[in-house]
Amino acid sequence: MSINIKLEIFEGPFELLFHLIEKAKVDIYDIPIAEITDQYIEYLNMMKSLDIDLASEFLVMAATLLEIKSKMLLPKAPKNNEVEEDTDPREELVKKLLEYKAFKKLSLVLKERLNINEKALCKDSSLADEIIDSFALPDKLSIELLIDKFQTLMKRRESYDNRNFGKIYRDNFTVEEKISHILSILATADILYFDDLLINCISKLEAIMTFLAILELIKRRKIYVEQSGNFDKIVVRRR
Amino acid sequence: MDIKKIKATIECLLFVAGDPVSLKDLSSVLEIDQVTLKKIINQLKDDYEDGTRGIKLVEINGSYQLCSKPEFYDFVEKLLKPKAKTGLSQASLETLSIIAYKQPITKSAIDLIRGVKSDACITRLLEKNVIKEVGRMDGPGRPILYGTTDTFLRLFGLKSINELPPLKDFE
Amino acid sequence: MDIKKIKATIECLLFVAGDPVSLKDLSSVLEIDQVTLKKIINQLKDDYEDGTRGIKLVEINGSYQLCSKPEFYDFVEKLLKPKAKTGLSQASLETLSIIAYKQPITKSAIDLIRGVKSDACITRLLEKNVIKEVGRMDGPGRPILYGTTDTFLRLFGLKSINELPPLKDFE
Repeated sequence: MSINIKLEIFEGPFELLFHLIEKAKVDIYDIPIAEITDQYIEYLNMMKSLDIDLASEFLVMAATLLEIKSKMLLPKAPKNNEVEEDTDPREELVKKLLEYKAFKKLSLVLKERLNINEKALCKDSSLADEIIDSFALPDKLSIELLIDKFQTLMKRRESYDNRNFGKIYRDNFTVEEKISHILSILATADILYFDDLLINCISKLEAIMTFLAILELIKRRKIYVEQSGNFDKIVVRRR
Repeated sequence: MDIKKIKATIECLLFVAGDPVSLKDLSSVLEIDQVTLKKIINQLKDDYEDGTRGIKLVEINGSYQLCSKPEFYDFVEKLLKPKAKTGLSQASLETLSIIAYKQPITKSAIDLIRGVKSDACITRLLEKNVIKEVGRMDGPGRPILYGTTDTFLRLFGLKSINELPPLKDFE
Repeated sequence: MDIKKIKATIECLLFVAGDPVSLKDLSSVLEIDQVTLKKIINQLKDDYEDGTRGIKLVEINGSYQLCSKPEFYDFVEKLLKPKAKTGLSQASLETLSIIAYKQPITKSAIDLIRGVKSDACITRLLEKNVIKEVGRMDGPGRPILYGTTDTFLRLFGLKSINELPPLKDFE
């Protein structure tokens, strides 16, 4: 008997089986297993003769089909216990085929949905970016602002320093020291005023170290600085 | 705030955001409780169904987003030539539908249902961001478990995974 | 095409475009002469003045664009301000995470995953120096490949890219 199928490449053994079952116009619950197995193997041989590589799954299915075929040829074993139900050897295969078929149908429904919905386009959200930009005080800008403010404060300090001429100060402040100082204040207080921090410094060097510490903390993203209005106090907060 | 103004504000917010905005965020910005707000959003959704509107309001996993109506896609394509097509093969769609229904699921469980190896399909679906790794199964080898993403919901026009038609209907 | 459908199409086109679209382009896409189209657009402009609308149609130098109504700005600010800490919108963060996980990756691959054009986000991320060009892909057009920078690692407190949490931890 010759089978009459076009040379089709099947994705997997289930697809091939469906094709054969449809071709034979038989009920999936009552597959003529001998006939379908022969056609299945014939197809594999044809592919082999054409030097087409077949995935190992095709061979596994061939073995399964042959096993079912042989089971169906065997005379039914006499019932000797109740556990051994009279099961159809095709049952497991049919169950799998039906499950696969359900998903196959479903995927067609999904495909339709995809064809429609992938044409619904969202908007480019650059607008949100622009707005966010407008109120995010970028670190670069705030640093310029800080430097400006620092310079004004230093000028004020200079006059203050002159009045205290003659005093001896501790002169060995480090940035790291100032960093832990600022962080220790912010560990208990929610906010800290930039002005107060600098005005309370005893020497110019200490003020510079404090300022550098603030810049470093901004860079490390430990703090952020903000100013609500043009002439408002600059507030330092923990991030 | 009257209902007209609330609707206008929601439209404005969703327009500006571009991305999906959660009911929670809308509720706290508008200072309207989620239940009331949800009713208004549903009304607004209907408003967009009017024939003079070219956009619509979609819900994805409790978030809302404006998007263009698909029926005008041909014009959009003519004007902007966007790259909208997902280009999933039948095999990939099959794999995707198995994952959608059986998630979380391992590769070998998918292979078993399809009767064929699904490695290439899974890679492709991951690339398209329609599925993701959702964890690992206990047991030998701790195989990866796959599930669907919000992108999946959006592309297939689903509010949530529960909106998928029951598998029974296809048996 | 009736006037309702024309209005809907214009809304759809302007929504997806984002940027201003010229009367000339609209006219050729819709196949309607500029004089008639201009009349319809002016009608549409009036439609947006309705109190339930949060967006409006503005004309700039013979081009048209949708934009949000300024009276709702306070709400917009309330919605977006919390996101200002990173200085990146949700969209940019999304783009960034795709690049972080899938690098090296091309713009069109990112677009495909996000389902929306990512040009603006990529420009922004490049400006912020969190991503960079890492090379070009072989093949037609030799598209640019993007990857993350050291600034990215520092910003997100990572020693190396291998320290990124596994994808499943998200969502």
